[in-house]
Amino acid sequence: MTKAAHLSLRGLTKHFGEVVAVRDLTLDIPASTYVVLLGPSGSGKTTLLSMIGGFTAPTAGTMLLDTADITMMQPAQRPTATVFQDYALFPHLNVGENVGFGLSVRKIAKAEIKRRVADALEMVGLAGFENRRISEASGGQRQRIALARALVTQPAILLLDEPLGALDLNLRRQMQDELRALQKREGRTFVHVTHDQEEAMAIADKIIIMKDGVIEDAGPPQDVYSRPRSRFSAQFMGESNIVEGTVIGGFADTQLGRFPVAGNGVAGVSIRPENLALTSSDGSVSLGLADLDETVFQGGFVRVTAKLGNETIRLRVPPVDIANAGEKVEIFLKRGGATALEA
Amino acid sequence: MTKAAHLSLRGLTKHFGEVVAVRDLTLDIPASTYVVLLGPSGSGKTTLLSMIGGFTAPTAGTMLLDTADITMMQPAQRPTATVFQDYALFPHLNVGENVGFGLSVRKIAKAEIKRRVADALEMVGLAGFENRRISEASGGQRQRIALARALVTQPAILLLDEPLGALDLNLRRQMQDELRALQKREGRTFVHVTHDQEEAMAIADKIIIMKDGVIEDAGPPQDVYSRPRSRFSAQFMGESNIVEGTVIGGFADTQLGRFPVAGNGVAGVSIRPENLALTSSDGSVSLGLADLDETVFQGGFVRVTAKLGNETIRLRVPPVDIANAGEKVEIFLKRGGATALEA
Amino acid sequence: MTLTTTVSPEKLAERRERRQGLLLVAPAALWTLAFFLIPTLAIFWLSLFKKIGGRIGDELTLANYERFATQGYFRESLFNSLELTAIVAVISICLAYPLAATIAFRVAPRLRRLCLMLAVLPFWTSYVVRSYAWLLVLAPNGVVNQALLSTGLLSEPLTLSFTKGATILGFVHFFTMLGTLTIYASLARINPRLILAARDLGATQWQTFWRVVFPLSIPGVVAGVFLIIVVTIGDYVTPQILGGNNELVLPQTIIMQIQRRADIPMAAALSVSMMLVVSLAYLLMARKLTAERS
Amino acid sequence: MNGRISSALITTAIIVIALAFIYLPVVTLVLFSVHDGRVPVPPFHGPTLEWYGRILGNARVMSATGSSIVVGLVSSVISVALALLAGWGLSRHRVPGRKLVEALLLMPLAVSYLIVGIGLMVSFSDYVPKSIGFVVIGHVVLNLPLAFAILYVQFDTAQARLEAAARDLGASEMQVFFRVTLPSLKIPIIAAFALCFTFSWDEFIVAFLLSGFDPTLPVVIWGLLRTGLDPQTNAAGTLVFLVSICFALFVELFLFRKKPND
Amino acid sequence: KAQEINALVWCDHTDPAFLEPFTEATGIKVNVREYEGTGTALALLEQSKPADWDVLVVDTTDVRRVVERGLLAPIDPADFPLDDVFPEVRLSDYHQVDGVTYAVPEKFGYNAIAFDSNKVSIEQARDIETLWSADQKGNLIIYDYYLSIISQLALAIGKEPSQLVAEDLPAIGEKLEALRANAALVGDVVTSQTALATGQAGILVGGGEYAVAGLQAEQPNLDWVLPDIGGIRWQQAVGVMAGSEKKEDAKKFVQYILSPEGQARLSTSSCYWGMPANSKAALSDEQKKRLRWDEQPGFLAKSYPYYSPTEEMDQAMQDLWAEKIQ
Ligand SMILES: Nc1ncnc2c1ncn2[C@@H]1O[C@H](COP(=O)(O)OP(=O)(O)OP(=O)(O)O)[C@@H](O)[C@H]1O
Ligand SMILES: Nc1ncnc2c1ncn2[C@@H]1O[C@H](COP(=O)(O)OP(=O)(O)OP(=O)(O)O)[C@@H](O)[C@H]1O
Ligand SMILES: [Mg+2]
Ligand SMILES: [Mg+2]
Repeated sequence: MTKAAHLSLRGLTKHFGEVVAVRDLTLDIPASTYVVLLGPSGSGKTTLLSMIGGFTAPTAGTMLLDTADITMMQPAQRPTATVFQDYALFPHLNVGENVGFGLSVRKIAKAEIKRRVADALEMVGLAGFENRRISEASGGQRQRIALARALVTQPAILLLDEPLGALDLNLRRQMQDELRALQKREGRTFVHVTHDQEEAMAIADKIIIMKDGVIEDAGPPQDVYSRPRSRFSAQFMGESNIVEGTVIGGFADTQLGRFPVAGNGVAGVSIRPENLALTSSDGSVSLGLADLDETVFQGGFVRVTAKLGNETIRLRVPPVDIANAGEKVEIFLKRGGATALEA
Repeated sequence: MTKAAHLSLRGLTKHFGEVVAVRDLTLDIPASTYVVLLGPSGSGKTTLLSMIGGFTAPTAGTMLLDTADITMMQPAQRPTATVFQDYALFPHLNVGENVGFGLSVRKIAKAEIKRRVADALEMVGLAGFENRRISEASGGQRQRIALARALVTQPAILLLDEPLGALDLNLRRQMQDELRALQKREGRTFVHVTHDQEEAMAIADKIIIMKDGVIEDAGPPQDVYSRPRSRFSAQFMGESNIVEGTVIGGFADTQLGRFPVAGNGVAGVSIRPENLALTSSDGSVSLGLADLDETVFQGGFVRVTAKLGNETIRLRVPPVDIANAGEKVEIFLKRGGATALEA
Repeated sequence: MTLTTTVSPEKLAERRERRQGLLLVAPAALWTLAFFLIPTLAIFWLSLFKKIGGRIGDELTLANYERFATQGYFRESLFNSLELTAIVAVISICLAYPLAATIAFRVAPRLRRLCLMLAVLPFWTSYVVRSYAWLLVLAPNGVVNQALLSTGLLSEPLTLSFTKGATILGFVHFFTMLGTLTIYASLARINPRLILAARDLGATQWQTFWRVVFPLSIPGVVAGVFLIIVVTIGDYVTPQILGGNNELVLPQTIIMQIQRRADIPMAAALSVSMMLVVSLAYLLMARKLTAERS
Repeated sequence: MNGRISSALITTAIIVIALAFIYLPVVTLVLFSVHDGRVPVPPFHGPTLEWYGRILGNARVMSATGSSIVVGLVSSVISVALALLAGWGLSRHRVPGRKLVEALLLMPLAVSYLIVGIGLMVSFSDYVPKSIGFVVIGHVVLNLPLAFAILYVQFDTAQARLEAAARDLGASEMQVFFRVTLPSLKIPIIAAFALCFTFSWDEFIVAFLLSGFDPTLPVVIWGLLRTGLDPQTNAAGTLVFLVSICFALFVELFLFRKKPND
Repeated sequence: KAQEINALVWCDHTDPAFLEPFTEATGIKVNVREYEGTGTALALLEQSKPADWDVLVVDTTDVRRVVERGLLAPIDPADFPLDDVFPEVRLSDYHQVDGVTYAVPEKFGYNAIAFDSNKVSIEQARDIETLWSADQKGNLIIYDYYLSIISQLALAIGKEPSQLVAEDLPAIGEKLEALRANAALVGDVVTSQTALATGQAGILVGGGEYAVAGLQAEQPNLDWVLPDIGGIRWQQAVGVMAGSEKKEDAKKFVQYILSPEGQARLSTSSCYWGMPANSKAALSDEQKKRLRWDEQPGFLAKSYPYYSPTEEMDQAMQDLWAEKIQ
């Protein structure tokens, strides 16, 4: 029904009294993109989502859908649909009535509603669940019902506020895959809020990292992970060794010595633990001998803490490497493993 | 006060009406061990912990602490202390009064209590917090207060029921390290319940995997991870490729061909995704050409799904390997990467 | 030590818990048993005797119930009570609901407690005194009539007091406050995100109200209605004062049996009939309440 | 913008009209308590404080006020104490027939005060003399289910864990109750107490049927009202209202309002 | 230790100004419990132990009922100043059973017609027919006591109240219906007063000085009158309880009530005023004027005490009342 559309946010700002929840935020979301808003608690993710959904009126700024200004539009009129963190399923309606709610308030024919509800439930793997009560559905099933309820209205943009927060790890992984597959199949734009960086990387086409109401970093997962723009982004997207120093002409001069860096920042260097190794490889650079401090077995890898000069650094190495290591180990920086930060 | 002690559970069983929450469970926990109970929801972890703590009376079985039978002992008399998932801090008492509660009900002198409370708070990094209100403490601080409150009574065994469940990822990692360090320093036995396998591996001396009220697998993290005893254990401790086939004399004959396996089970083979590679290495075995299906970037590594014959297999490879790969890739099993399962 | 015992630890612990539990519950349970259940049963028992010339007979008889069934004014009073209760319940809920909804959804959060407080404070004026105060309000030279006269809408004051309407008004006033409390409580419990979700799915304000808010507030409405029934059917003060005794209601007949005739068995029989009516209402509503909850 | 203003107007209008209706008899009552004349009927003359002086000087009213306070306090304390113990016992321990006991404890809610009063009168007057003690018994019957309903829901699993923690730390059952259960339920206990007290304070029928030579205030006011029109009754009614308001405000301001630094 | 006696009384006996002089003089403390309606008193007495009560104040009409239940003790008339009692209210038939005296009269007044002279003239008020004339529709208040109204209606059908028999009830019922058709309300004292004082209704049957005396100062248009066919007189009596263990103290209290001082205080009690039974009551001229002392001979001559029904008649009358009036 609704076609995919391009969402532009221009200078969006939201004040709550003294607090500035979102500050002069400008962002473009192309049609059919899976966008993940990632950020610590209080960074303004929910507020932003709620402005897109029309539940919160911005203090300033405009929102355009393709060319239409939707800033003042009521939630009911917007081609958006929201999946709430606690799902907000209607407890007095059964599964079918919940999913069909958005259609029945539009006075669509009973038979048509029935068909579309059945389709939507089928799509989320709950075919035939129409007559179950909500209280009989498990956490994962509720999540899917909420999804079906939102999708059945065929929104241009689906908004999801920490939709997987309440699920356990295995179910979460499974639902991540399903959400991603669904988004690709349906071709709609999904805007998904989370504070779990692994989840973000697993599903996003584009990650937006927020902090204190502003966008700290944005881009495809791989870019944001490998080439963080800022210290905050580097640390928030996973463990990182931040090394102070000066960066000139693709080389950094730091406490750990001189080594090549990628990126064009000048404010320090970020090195992911998995880009440090105990064995040399093609194009790697030795950073010198370090004292092993602690090793924690983590299944597929071992997390290692070592002292290199005055700096404590963290490495992530294959279990076999650590088995052969002594007290003193030589540390190598893999090729392209260091990124210069912009902030 | 209380010395480290050895805990033996003999044939512990707990029925709740029809449900058997714990079934004929026998387990020895040596003194000064960090034990983690790991298992899916409903597997009986909380019930087991609660029987050890004396909150739930077993239907059958006995519990011995060194040689003393503690089966019928009241929680107040047992040399155990529990850190509850929601911490169960007394909201009407301040931090110091909470920590000192266990001492003051024993009518210990005020000055002595004060000293020991200060010590306990110091130990968990909250020196000087005595007069704060509980409502002013953050999640991580509450966790530490609960810990201090339990430790101040110097229990032989500290029981922790999902103590980190409510914390966010960064704080969780930090607390894991602290718990582990604390346990080593104090030399007490910790029994820690979680359903997060990463957490279990990060802190345990010994992991107990439970399922439906029985012990499914047990041992040091590395053993449980690398040499899972059962299909369930293999899959619960992280992703695993389970391949059906017959195992004779250290070799498995499977759909993926014949390859060497470790372990002495006969009921199939488990291969961890990180033990499959796209490049050969010392002692690796080729499993043949596969079709690449999906790749998900996960920061330090890429999760790859591939079709090898009729089997869908998952791999975990360094990002650089996948960058160079075409549609068809050769898959290698690393040396010692396959384990024969007992069940 | 206890190796010889064959009883499982669980059974022992259960026995101890049961003993402690019973000990703790006993005072309240015994109190209610002794001072509520036994007296209530006593009323039932007493209703099966007949009062003859100053003495209570010692033969079991259904004579009181027979009299209840045959004497016209008893039946009429029961009918009046039921009718009154129904009217009062409907009007009170119709007034309390909008007030509760306005406070719950339209008043700024920091003013909500204040509004609610204000709305229920008069609850604590002495019940009897408040009824007389209504007489002054409704009098020919009272505020209402004076206000109507001054607008020129009326030339003669209306007869407002000592009517069935006045009785209803007195009850409605009381239950508007009470109903506002119970309905507000159930409205405040509604997850606000359910309302957002309905709006998000395209429901108009009306549709959101009728299809989401109202169904979810039914427990509060039912609780309110139940209280209204219990109190209205058991009160004789308001009909006597405000209604000018123009219509006999069931509790008045009960009090009459006591005050004029000292015929406690008959009063007991009437009380039993009253309890039956309330129990019936309770059973009907309890089903509704539990159905909503699950 | 206009929409928002008119919506605010509608809200204000609804609240104002509703409050006007709710306060109509109260304002009238207060007004005629300062009516300067023997006959408290419209039109209003005044004001005067004469009637307050009279009522405060009326020994019977004052001693009834004392009785009312005693009955209110004692019956509320008993109700809350019994309800607390019962809630504790029922939620903590596997009490046989729990549903039945719950139903029993809540049952008086469904029975009219009139019947409770008559029942007590006919079954116990041989053993209990009519007195404020008897009224206390009756009021506990009425208030116990209220207090129980309020307190029982507080004994949830979080509360159970608090107590488990205390036991685990070595507290005896007594210590658990007095050092954890009681203080951690302070607010609901006060709320239950306040509710019980206000109900007892204004209860007429049971007090009327069960009191002896020391009637409670509502019974005396009822008596005043049977004997003739008199502005004193309006003054007494207003005083009852004022006391209730002060009590409600006290509870609200000093016990429930979170202090800024809490 | 101070002596105490327990008295079951109408509210006029609860006035401290009435009780205190007795306690001061004798050291006996009187605990009073007020009631309304003889039924309540009987119910109360049935629900107590015999020794709980020492003194009972009761409608004169109901003395016989109480005596028949064995509740009152015989008293010696010589202990009381019965000779000073107005002859019309001595009514030995009512106070004696089988020639034995059980109670003495203490206070009386009239259930007559109270009216608002702005709405009905005194001539109309004196004419009993006014009560059911069509032009009084909605203007009538019926005082809520079946005995007084039925007794008044007995006069209306041409019988003295004491002569009523079961066969008269249908005729009484017709009159009750006629009253009901005109009535705005059936009220207790305060509701009736409120209706009169606010102008809601203009004529109160069963009313009298107790209903309008307090209002007259501010609303002189309110007055009361005995109908030409005669009115009804209420009378209170007082006696000593048969179960009392303090009969001497109880007797002292009854003597105080009948004494000139006690009579004066009782008749002007804060709860309601009424004529003292004792013609020697120590009242001031001002008080006598308010009680219309000088007009009493005329009133007494024209008034009759309530009908005193048997148990069956009582029930029949109450049923009739409930049927027709409520
Ligand atoms: N209704 C409101 N009133 C006042 N302040 C608010 C309101 N909603 C949000 N805030 C404030 O705005 C800031 C951003 O809040 P928001 O809920 O958008 O954060 P978030 O990123 O969703 O956090 P979380 O991960 O905890 O959900 C916070 O400081 C919050 O306290
Ligand atoms: N008090 C109880 N009454 C009835 N059944 C219970 C009770 N406690 C636990 N059970 C049941 O016993 C089984 C084990 O529960 P338990 O709480 O020990 O699991 P768990 O491993 O701690 O799960 P989770 O990870 O969800 O906390 C479950 O099936 C549960 O439903
Ligand atoms: Mg949020
Ligand atoms: Mg658990």
